[in-house]
Amino acid sequence: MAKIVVDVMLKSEILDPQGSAVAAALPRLGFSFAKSVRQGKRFEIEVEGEVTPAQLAEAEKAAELLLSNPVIENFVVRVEK
Amino acid sequence: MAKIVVDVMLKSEILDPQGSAVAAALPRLGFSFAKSVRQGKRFEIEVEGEVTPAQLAEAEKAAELLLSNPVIENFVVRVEK
Amino acid sequence: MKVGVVTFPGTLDDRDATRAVIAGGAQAVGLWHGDVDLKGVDAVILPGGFSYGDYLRCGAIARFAPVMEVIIQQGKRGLPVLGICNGFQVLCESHLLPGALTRNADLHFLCRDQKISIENIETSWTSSFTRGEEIVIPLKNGEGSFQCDDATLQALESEGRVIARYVGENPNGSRNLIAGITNTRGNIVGLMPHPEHAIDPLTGPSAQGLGFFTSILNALVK
Amino acid sequence: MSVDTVLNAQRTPDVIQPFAELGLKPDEYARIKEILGRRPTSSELAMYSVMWSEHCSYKSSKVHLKQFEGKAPKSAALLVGIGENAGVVDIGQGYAVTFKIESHNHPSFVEPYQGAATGVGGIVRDILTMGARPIAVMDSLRFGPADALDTRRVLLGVIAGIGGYGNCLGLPNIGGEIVFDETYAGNPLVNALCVGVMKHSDIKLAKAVGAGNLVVLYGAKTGGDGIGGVSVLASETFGANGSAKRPSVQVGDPFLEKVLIECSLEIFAEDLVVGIQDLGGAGLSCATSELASGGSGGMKIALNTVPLRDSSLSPEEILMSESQERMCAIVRPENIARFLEICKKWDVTVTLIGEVTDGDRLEITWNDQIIVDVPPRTVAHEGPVYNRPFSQPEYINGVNAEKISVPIPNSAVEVRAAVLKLATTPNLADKSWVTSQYDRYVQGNTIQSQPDDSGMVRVDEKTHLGVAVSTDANANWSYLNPYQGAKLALAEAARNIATAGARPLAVTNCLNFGSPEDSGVMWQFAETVRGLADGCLEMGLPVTGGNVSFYNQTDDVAILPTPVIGVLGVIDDVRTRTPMSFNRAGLELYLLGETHEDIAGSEWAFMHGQRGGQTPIADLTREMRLIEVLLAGCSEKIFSAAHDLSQGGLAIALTEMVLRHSTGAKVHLANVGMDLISETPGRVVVAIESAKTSVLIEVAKKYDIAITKLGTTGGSSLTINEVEIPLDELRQAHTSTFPKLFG
Ligand SMILES: Nc1ncnc2c1ncn2[C@@H]1O[C@H](COP(=O)(O)OP(=O)(O)O)[C@@H](O)[C@H]1O
Ligand SMILES: [Mg+2]
Repeated sequence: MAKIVVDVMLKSEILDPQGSAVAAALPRLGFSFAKSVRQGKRFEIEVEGEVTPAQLAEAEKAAELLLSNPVIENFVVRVEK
Repeated sequence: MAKIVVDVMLKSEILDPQGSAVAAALPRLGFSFAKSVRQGKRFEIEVEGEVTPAQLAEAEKAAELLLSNPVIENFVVRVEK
Repeated sequence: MKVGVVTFPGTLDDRDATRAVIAGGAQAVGLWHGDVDLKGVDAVILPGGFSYGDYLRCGAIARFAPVMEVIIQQGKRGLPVLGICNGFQVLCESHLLPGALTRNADLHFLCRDQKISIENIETSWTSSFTRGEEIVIPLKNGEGSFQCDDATLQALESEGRVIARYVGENPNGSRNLIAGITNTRGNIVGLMPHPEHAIDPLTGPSAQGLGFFTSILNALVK
Repeated sequence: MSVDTVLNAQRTPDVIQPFAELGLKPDEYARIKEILGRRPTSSELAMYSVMWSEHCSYKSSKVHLKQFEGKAPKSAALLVGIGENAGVVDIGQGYAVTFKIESHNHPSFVEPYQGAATGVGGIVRDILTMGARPIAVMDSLRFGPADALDTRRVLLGVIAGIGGYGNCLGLPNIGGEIVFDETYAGNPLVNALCVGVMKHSDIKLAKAVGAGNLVVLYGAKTGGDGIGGVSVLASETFGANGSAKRPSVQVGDPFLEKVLIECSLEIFAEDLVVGIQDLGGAGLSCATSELASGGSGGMKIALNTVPLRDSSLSPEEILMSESQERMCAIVRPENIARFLEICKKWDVTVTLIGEVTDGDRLEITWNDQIIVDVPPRTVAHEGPVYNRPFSQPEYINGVNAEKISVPIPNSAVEVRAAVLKLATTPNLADKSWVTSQYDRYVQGNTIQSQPDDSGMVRVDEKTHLGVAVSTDANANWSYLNPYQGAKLALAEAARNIATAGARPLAVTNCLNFGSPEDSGVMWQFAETVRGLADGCLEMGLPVTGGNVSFYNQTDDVAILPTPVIGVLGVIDDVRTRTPMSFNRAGLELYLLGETHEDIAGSEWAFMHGQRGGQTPIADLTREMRLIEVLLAGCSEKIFSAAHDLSQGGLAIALTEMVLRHSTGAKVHLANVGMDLISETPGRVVVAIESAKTSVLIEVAKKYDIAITKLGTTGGSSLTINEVEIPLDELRQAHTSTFPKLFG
C-alpha cells in the first residue's frame, strides 16, 4: 500500500548534536565508514487508497506548516510504494 | 555525492505517541488526507567517495547495533544518490 | 493589573507562574488553550512544561492552539508576552520571536541553578533589573540551545535584543550564550531559565526571579 | 475470529490448553477447573494465568507479608492500609498522604528507557488512583559494575526514562539511590516511589459497588503492549538465552498520563466516581477482577466495546494487554454525563464498557457471547498461596565466620588517600550528573532534594506543613544478615527523615530478591520480612504498602537481597527544617552516637573485595532516642546543620558537608582510620553555634546519646588531624566519577 513519506533534516548550517553524537560513537564501536552523520525525522503518512496529487499537495503544505520548522529545517515529500 | 541513509521506525505494534500527536494535530489545521502517521528517525551518513558494498554492510551492522533499538524498532539501510 | 497565565495540555509550570505573578503584585488570570479571547488581561505569560508532550518539536503543536491566534495578533499590536522555557519555544514556533530552540548540545535534560546576566532592561519584563545585573535562577530543559542564522544573530546583537545571557560555561550550546531575547518592540520576551521558580529562597535558589514579575507591573502602570 | 465461549468450553471439556506456557502449574490449572466446574475458556485461562502470576498474586510472599498487618503497631495515622493500591496516612490539618514504591526491574533490563519510564508511570497511577494529586517521585536504582559496558546501556536508558517520563508529568524528583554491584548485572533494580496528597474526604478505593453503576474505561486505547508482560517479564528468570522470552515491551506516553492526572483530579473534585482502579500489570484482567472482587456485587463487561489501537487483537490479548495510561472507574448513571464532559475537555478517550450487577460473577462478553464467567475473588484475591520451603543457605555461616582484613588508614598519606578514594568510588561519588537530568523545581514546593538526606516537599503553602521521604537499603548487610539488614535499613531511612526535623510516620517497601524457588533466597526473604515487621513494631511505624520483586537472578546467581525501605515523615513547618550542611565558619561540629569497629558490609570492605563478617546489631530503641534528639535539635533551634552517617561513614559525611556550600572544616579524630571508615549505624554529624553547646549536651544526656566534639567549620579545605585536603581537590575527586564513566 502506498504512503506519503516526509523527510525532515536540519539545515546544514544548524548544528546537529544528535548526528555528531552518533558520528562520535561509531568509531568507538569499531565502525570507520562514516565521514559525517546527520540525524533527522521521517514521517510515514498512510492515506485512504492510492495517493492522489491533491493529497501530495496537502502533504507539502503540512510539511511546511507543521512537520518542519523552516527556520532550522528542510523537508522532502515523496510517495513510497 | 552518494550517501548511506538509514530509516528507523517503531515496529507497527509499538505505540508511537509522537506520530499520534501529529495525526491528531493535522485535522485541527484543516488537513484531512492522513489516515495515520508514524514518526521515525532518518540518518544521513556521508562516506568517503562512492559507497562500497563493504561500507553498506558495516552500515547494516551499525544500524542494528547503534542507530536502532531492535526491541522496539525496525530499520532500512539504503544508498541515496 | 491582570496577567494571563496560559495552560496548554502538558503545561507544567502554570501554577508556579501564577504564584509568581501574585508575588509580583499583579492579579493572575488563568487562560485555557481553547480560549478565543484573553479575558481582558493586560499581559500574558506562556509558562514552561511539555505542551502536547513536546512531541514533534517543542511548542510546534501548541503554537496552533486557539488561544495562540489571539496572542499572536495582540502580541504584534504590543501586548506584553513572556514565554518561559516551553513558552519561549512556542513564541519561536509562532515566529513572534526569531530563531529556534534545539536539543541541548550534550543531549541531556539539564536542571541546575544557572547564573545569567540581564543585558536589556528596556523591555516590559526586565525594567526592575539593572543592566548587567547577574542573577541565579533554575534552568531546566532538554531543548534549550538557541540557534539561528548569522544574519538573525547579527540583528539580535546589534539591536540589543539579547535580554539575558548565560554566565560561565555554555550550559546547552546556545549561540552567543543567549538565554533570552525580545522582539524589536520590547513587549515580547522569551527566556529559557525559570524566574517563576526563583521567587522565594525556601523553594528556589534565590528570589531574584521576582524582577520579571515586578517589571511587568511597572510597565503596565506606566 | 472464532472465540472460545463458555458454551464451547462446556461442550469441549477435553481440549488441550497451554496452561504451562502461560506459567500455570498443573495443580493450579486443576484448581481453576474445580472453581469453574469445567475447563476455563481461553480468555479465562489468560486471566487466571496472569492474575495468579507471582507478580500479581504474591503467592510466594503472602504468607510472610501477613506479619506487616499481624505485628502492625496501632497507628492512629493509618487511614488506608495494605491491600489497596497504596496506603494512606493522616498528616494533620485535614491532609492525607499516600506513598508507595514499586519495582520495574526486568522490563528495565530489556528496554531500559521504556522500562523505567513506564515504571514511573505505573506508580504515579497507583497514587492517583487513591484520589491524590501526585506531588513528588523518587527512584532507587541498582546496576551492575559501574565500568561494565552493559551497565552503561542500562543506566543511561533508565536515567533518561525516569527523567523523560517524570519531567514530562511535572513531578519533582526529590531523591533516590544509585548503587553498583556485580550481582545486578543482568538484573538491574528500578524501584520508583511516588507521593501524593489529598484531603481525607477525597480518598478513593478500588471497589465496584451499586448494581446498575457503570464501568468506565478512560485514557489510552488498548494495543498489543507487553502482552503477558506481567506473567512473563516479571515471573521468569532470564536464562543465558533469555531473549527469546522477551515479549513486546510497553511504551509510555507521559503526555497522555499528565492529561489523565489533571482529568482524573477534576473528576474526583466533583466526586463523580464510586470506585476507581488503574490499569497496571495484567491490564483489564486485573482492573475488572479487583474492582468486582473489592465490591459487593458482580460485574458485566462487553469486551468488544474496548477501544483498540490494533483491531487485530483477540479477546485474550485485550484482557492481558498492558497498554499504559488507562484507568477504570465505577460511575453512577446520574454522573456519567458530567464525567464524559470532563474527559472531552481534556480530549481523553472514554468508553462505557459495562456495569455493576447484583450477582456475584464477573461476566465478560464478546459480541454478546459469554467468554468469561468467574467468581471475581478467585481471580483477584483468592489466588494460590505457597508455603515455599526456606532454610538458611550455607554461605551464611561461612561469611559470618570470615575475619575481614582491610587496611586501616593511619599515616597522613593513608588518611588522605582513603578520604579521596571513598569520595571517588562510584557508590559514594557525587550523583548530580544523574540528578541534574531530573526536574526538582516544578510545582514550586520542593524544600529538599538530592543530595539532602531526605526529600522534602511543602504540602500547604500557607501553614508550611510538609512531608519528608527517604528510601534506603544496604544489600551488603542484608546479604550477611537479612534480619538485621532490614532493621538497619528501616533505621537509616527513619534517621534520614528525622535529621531534617521531620517525625517518621509510615513505611513502604520494595523487596527485591532472587528466585523464591530457591530455599536459600526464600530464607533471605522470610528473614527480611520478619526483621522489617519487628522493626516497624519496635519503632511504632505502620507498613502502608509496598511491592515484591522475585526472580531477580541470572541462571542460579541471585542478586544480593535488596529490601528498599521508604519512610515518610511529617514536619509542621518546613521553614524550620535542619539543613544538611553549613555555610558559615566558626560553627562547632559534634558527632551524635558512638563509633565501633563496624567494617563488615561497609563500602571500605567492598572496595577491598571483602564481603564477609558480621553486621552491626540494630538497636532501635537507641535509634528512637537519637530521633528524639534530632527532632528536639530542630524544634529548639539547636542545630545549624545535621547530616546522617551511612555508607562511607564519617569520611563521606564530612566530604558531603564541606562541599555542599564550599565551607571547609577542621576536625580531630582520636582513632582516625576507624573513625573515618566505620559504618556503625545510628550516627549523625551536627553543626552548632558554640553558644548552643550546653543545650546540646543536655538534650543528648536526656536521651542518653553519646556525643563527641569533632572540630569546627571554616576554611577552604577539609582538615583531619594534620591532613589537609583542599576543597577543590576533594570536589574534583567527588564529582568527576560519573561524568568520566557515563558522560
Ligand atoms: N512488600 C510489601 N509490603 C507491604 N505491602 C505490600 C508489599 N508488596 C505488596 N504489598 C501490597 O499488596 C497489594 C497488592 O500489590 P500490587 O499488586 O503491587 O498493587 P498494584 O497492582 O496496585 O501495584 C498492595 O496493597 C501492596 O501495597
Ligand atoms: Mg494499582
